[in-house]
Amino acid sequence: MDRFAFLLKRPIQLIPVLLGISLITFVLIQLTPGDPVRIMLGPKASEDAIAFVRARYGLDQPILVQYFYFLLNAIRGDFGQSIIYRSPVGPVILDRMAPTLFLILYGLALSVAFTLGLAIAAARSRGRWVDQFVRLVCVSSVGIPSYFMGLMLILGLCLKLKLFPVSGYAPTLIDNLYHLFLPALTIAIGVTPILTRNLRATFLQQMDADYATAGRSKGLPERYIFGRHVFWNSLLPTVNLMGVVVSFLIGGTVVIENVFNIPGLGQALIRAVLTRDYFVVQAVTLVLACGIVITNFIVDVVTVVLDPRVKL
Amino acid sequence: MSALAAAPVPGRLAKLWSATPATLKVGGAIVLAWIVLAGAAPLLSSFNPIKVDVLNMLKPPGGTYWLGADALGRDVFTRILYGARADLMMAFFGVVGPIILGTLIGLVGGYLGGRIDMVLMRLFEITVSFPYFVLVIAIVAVLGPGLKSYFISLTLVNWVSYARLVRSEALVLRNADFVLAARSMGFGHLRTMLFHVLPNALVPPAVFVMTDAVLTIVLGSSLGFLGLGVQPPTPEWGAMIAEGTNYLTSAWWISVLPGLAICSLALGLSLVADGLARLLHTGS
Amino acid sequence: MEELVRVEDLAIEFATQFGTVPALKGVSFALHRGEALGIVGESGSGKTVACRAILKLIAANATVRSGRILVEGQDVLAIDAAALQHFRGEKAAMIFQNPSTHLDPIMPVWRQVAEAMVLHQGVGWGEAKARAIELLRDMQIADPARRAGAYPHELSGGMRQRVMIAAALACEPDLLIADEPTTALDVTVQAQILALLRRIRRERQLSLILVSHDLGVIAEMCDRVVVMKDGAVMETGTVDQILTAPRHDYTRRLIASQPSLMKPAARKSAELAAATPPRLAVEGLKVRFRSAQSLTGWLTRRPAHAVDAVNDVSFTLSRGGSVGIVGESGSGKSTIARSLIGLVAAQEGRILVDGKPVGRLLQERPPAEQRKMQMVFQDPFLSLNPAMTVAATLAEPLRQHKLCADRQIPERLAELMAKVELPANLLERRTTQLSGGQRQRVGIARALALEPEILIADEVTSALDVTIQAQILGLFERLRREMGLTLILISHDLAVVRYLCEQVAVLRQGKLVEYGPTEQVLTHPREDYTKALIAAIPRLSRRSDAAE
Amino acid sequence: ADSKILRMGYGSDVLTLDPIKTVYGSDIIIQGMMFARLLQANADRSEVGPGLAEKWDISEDGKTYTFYLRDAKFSDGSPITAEDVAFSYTRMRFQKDSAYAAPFQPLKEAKAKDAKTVVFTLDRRFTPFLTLTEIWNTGIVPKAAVEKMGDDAYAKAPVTSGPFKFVEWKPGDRVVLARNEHYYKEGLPHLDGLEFRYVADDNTRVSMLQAGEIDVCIGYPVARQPELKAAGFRADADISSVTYDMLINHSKAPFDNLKFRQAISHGIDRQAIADAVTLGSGRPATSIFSPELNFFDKSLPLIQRDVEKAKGLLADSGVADPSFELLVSAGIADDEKTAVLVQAQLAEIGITVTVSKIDSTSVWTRLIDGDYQAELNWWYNETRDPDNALRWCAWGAGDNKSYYTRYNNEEVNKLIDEAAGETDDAKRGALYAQIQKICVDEVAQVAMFHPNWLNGYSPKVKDLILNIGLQFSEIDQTDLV
Ligand SMILES: Nc1ncnc2c1ncn2[C@@H]1O[C@H](COP(=O)(O)OP(=O)(O)OP(=O)(O)O)[C@@H](O)[C@H]1O
Ligand SMILES: Nc1ncnc2c1ncn2[C@@H]1O[C@H](COP(=O)(O)OP(=O)(O)OP(=O)(O)O)[C@@H](O)[C@H]1O
Ligand SMILES: [Mg+2]
Ligand SMILES: [Mg+2]
Repeated sequence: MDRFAFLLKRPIQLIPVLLGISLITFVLIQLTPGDPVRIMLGPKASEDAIAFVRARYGLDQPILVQYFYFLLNAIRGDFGQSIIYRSPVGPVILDRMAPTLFLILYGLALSVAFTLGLAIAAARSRGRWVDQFVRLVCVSSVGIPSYFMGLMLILGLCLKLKLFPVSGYAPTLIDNLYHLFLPALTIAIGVTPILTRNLRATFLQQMDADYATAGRSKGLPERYIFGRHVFWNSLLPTVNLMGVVVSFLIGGTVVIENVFNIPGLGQALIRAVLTRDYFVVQAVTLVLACGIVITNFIVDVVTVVLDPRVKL
Repeated sequence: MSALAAAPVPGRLAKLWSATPATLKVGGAIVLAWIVLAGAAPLLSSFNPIKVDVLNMLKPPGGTYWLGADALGRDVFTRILYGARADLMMAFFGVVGPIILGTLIGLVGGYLGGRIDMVLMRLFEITVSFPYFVLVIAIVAVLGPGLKSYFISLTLVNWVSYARLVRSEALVLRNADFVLAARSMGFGHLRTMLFHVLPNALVPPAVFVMTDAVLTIVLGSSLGFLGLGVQPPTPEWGAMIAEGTNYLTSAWWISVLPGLAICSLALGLSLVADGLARLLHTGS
Repeated sequence: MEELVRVEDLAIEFATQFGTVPALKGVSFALHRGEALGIVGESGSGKTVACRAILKLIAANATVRSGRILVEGQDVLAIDAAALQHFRGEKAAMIFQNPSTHLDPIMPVWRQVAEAMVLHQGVGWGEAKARAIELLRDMQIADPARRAGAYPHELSGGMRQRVMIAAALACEPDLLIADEPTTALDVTVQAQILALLRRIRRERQLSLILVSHDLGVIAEMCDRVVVMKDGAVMETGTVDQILTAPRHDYTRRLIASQPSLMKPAARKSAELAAATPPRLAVEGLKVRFRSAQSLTGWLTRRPAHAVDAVNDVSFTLSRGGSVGIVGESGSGKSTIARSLIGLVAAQEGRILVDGKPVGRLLQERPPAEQRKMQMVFQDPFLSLNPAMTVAATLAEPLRQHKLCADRQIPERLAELMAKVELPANLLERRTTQLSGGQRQRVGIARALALEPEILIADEVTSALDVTIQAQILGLFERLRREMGLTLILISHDLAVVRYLCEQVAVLRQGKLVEYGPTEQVLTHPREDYTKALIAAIPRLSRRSDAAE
Repeated sequence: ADSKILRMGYGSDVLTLDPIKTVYGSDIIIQGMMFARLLQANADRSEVGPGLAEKWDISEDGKTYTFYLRDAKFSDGSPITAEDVAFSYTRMRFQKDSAYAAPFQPLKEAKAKDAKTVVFTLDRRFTPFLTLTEIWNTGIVPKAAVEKMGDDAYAKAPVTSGPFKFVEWKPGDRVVLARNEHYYKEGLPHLDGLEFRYVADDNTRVSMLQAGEIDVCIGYPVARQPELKAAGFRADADISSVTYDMLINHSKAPFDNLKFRQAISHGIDRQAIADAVTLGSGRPATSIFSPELNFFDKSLPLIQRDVEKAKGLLADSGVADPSFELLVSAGIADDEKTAVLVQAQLAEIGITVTVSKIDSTSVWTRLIDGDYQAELNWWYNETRDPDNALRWCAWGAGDNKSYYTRYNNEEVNKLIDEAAGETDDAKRGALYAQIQKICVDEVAQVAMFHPNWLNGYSPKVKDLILNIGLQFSEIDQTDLV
């Protein structure tokens, strides 16, 4: 079908984006003061030792030459070495993808559940106290930093009530539903207000839409109109917003990973940036970029599936 | 049919007032209150917000220290008052750059379309996928830490939100009859874009900016470990929260109270946004 | 005859930011079983509010100040929610002006027809679907089994309106309320829908309330008429009585404004027109739209889909001359206008102004040339910048083209306002604070500000009340006579064209199927298509033939 | 019985398991538990005694050290020979990318005399050498395994000589060790294994300790001490050799001005800073290095804050614009607090301090490049011998230019060398006192206070302290009950 032609076009558009990101990242991080070799060897190492190791990693070459080699190797599937860990980039970041992915998906699942519950409750009782309460909570919770929220949850739910573990990522999926509940909850607390506001507004708008009135004029019950018409017509803006939120989450889980000590990509990225571990930064950036592109892609697919009018 | 325009000035103001949604009034009052408190801080407190006093470290709320003292014996109430200055500034300047840059890019891309839009959209995707930390570190390294770097790094990244909003409006507006009408009267693209498309594409960004302002404060404190945001000893709510986290179990007031201040500002700005949206959408 | 609906002293007001707006101020009327009642009145007179109240479709910000609505003796406004659900759909149903927005865009149409059956009559979805398809067939939708699975946007406007009627009739109500069911459709489709309504009314013994601002439609369809203005009933009576002996001034004005009843304006003789050199000549104009090729299309070497929106169109116009372009929706009328003005590029053909060819696109034309030819857009709600005041809207072209010194601008503005018969105190208003008719006149004033020699008016009156339409047609006529304006009038309403234009061009699928002096084309149409267009014009006098 | 696994949490990440390639706390701690050294310190590191070497001789001229090894095995069961010891030392001293060869400059050669005897040749008399043979980077590695695996592979899965053997390393997460069955001390260690986890956030680490997810929390915010103690955790400070100081760039104005430096030294209140930052658990600094080191000059007085004197010194200095930028690594709460205190105190004597928080790598880079005026930093010493400390912080002739301060006093340099060659404790003491006096008078760096290690231990953990040199030296004795 023609409406799904974009499925084929996307991968091609991806190439310039990934090239652009990798080039800018590479140049920027290399121009930033700080030398990974010095960090690897520590402040007590001699200049000789540093020069020796720099040459070993090819860091004595001009940046663009280095970038060229990076690209060449990347095409062959070799993303270079982590200078700080003195080992190939692959293993350093591969292990970290699962926790971050799980965390984001779990957080989103909770967010979606909360958002649907709150937005439906608010919209169905519009103007009354449930609605006002939901609005108030959504509006004022935007200002709570996630590290603060995370710490409060740990102090309250882990230490006081001993309901959840403080940290960690368990080896099995089911265990993680328990282990990662609090971090996912923290994500949800950050994301839900944004989504809920949007969804509630769309609900209210769609409840006034002409087709809803037409439904009423046919004698359809309010519940049915909401469930079969208004609900499905309201999802798209929120799905799109969710795409944006996920984009921000993908690079932004570092704070939550830190607070709950989850060995994820966000932590890996920030450490790599702080230690100027060039090739790890590069690889993580590309992984995250792919994540974002895939997210947008999924949003597009959902859009096309949800709305028969949309052509991309 | 009586002419709005011909009405005498007081009547007009009264009309404007009665046409202003209640949320806008309440929200505006909260924001205004913070502006006043920030401005009048020296009148409201006799403490110096940056004067350390080791003898009065961690004093709980009550007595001379209404809201307690922090880990360096500074009065929390005073620091919240003065902190409003930095935060209002961050909230304001943190969104000015992004909104200008984002609006322009979104406008040009959406209005002109075609190849320019293609290129801008790739730029958009690159920015969205680009790791923010790398940029912050680089900018702080070049320009030094502090608010200037903060504003610049925000501008370079946050424009995408506004570009997205404005572009989707501009995409529709560029084919709107009144825009075609402007073109058919021989107005150039620049004029059409600035005077006909732009003013009509501003509602979504104007609403979003209120949330964004709060998010910039929160971001500043979350990324304090990169040297972002105000530098010590300047009081700032986000930094106060961050400073207080170690004391959360022993001296909650250091971080919880500035947290409430941020929430109240968030509430105020959101109410303004709600009201603004209602006001602008009804189109009068 | 038994009385089905009785509205008694209904008063409804709306709470708005600017205070309360009384929409209905004590309206009373009655409908007998099997009867068709028409409601006419200018825009904003309360027609829709009154109709919706019968189904208790009352907006959240509305309060019923007084009155009762008795349907079969029961007060609709007093019944409870459960009873209301049964009343709606089973007793009475409604169809709306705009079929596009009143259908759920993301649900296949058969479901929207069937859902009322499932919920009211407890039919299973499978059976309901079969019945829905039958209903759609009954509504004369071709190939209903296949169309049933379509989404609203895949159907034409006329088909959508049929779907809505099918959905309204799904539970076989006694009463159908139709609120301007054809205003959004073009004339040929309008005629089909009206015929359909007549048929089902006959076959199903339906009682009908039909709202329209077109007296022609009412005359064709209804037995009795209610005339409304400003939330009050002006008069009520049988159609004949109202049309032949209106008691109220307002009703008389309404009747006089029907374009089919307006006397054709004075015309230049054909000889005179031929003698003067043509101001505008269009030669072999061709506009082709190519849809963007998809990757799959490109891979399979499938040629991009192309539409010839305008195909080899030629006509000429002398100074002060006027041509009307008519045709069904999508026939290419607007595209001709846009390519003349340079908003879309014509692939072939030439446009000559005073004998000299002009550029295909706006940017290829020097400003002075751009100024010469102006266009008034179809929709007054879309064609004015909502962020500007009237004064700014009108002053901007003056300033940009330096048509007068800055200090003379106020004077010019006043002149322009006077020309389109708008009070000068509207200048400071935002365009959004004007009524539709006022806006359309501002749009015209804006075009006139540039002192154009050629004016293209694209369906400028179709969104307006007949009374305002009459005013605007009068204005064009005056400008043409007094200023020698050359006019291209685009319309799907032949009555309008007949009133104003010397020549008429009939367009079908981008081709000129007929072109000549108006009288000749209207009285002796050569093409069946033209005949159909003429036949579709609702006329006050045609009530008798409609009845059989 | 349940296996006894000790779980430790630490705030920085393990980067390598090869002892010669690092100077980082995380690596040092874990490597200390994996590799045995020739000599071994006692728990508080006050003495060194036999380790892999049962006994040792020092030649008359102090240039030849002979160590006699005991029977011992690596974790793979192969014997630890003199060849391995010579290999380990040669590698540490001469391999190009050895990270901490500096203290071993006098070592010229390490040679196996026979299977159990190893001989070190020094180019001069160098008294501190003996204590250096117990620091982490002299851990003995198996020559055969290193050569077979290559450095990089070895660093990821080393064969060990200490109480624990390597099991697993997940970079950025944890290192897992298990009891080394071949450990040379019969019946030790008591523990079956050990997990060394990277927990970046201080508060999270404390919470994990409280929730029982770790048994040892290395480093906690001092504000949480009362809470930990109240909950029954062992949370008293472990004594450290840390000096917390303000590094000042002697090659840059205004710190090239002696009077200005002195004005600062007299303008700050060390006691108040120590109290405010460590909440009383640390001591104000009187000398350039920690009182825990040998030959610390106890007679040096605490410089009391004297605003008038400081103002006078400032006036005398003739510095026209008394202001400077103080660099702080962003995200370290104590540094920020100290900076604000210094800023406030110096403001009173008329010096304007601008605090700049930047990321730690940028700080290091500017420090090393000399592109800074002042910076807050801390350092610790591996042993109790001050030679190492002074070569780090006041030896202008060294690679690190007196901890990047560019302080370079020929006399001090000479005295440091002289003291290192002296064997008589009384004479060494006198030399070190002289050096300390000069460094304090000239304000080589602004030493401010000596904090201690703040570690929390679950009550189950028996016999474990972190000693002054950042080592759990008695980990083989540690038990979980
Ligand atoms: N929800 C509402 N809120 C406020 N005012 C309303 C609302 N609905 C209708 N009105 C007002 O009530 C009056 C009557 O409106 P109504 O829609 O019945 O007019 P109408 O006769 O159907 O006009 P048209 O021919 O334009 O459809 C108008 O002045 C309108 O502005
Ligand atoms: N930009 C475009 N791209 C592709 N096709 C177009 C475009 N604009 C118009 N068309 C097609 O050209 C044909 C003529 O359209 P046009 O708008 O001129 O019709 P019209 O006669 O003005 O109809 P209406 O009475 O509905 O206004 C239609 O089939 C339309 O779908
Ligand atoms: Mg209506
Ligand atoms: Mg058209």
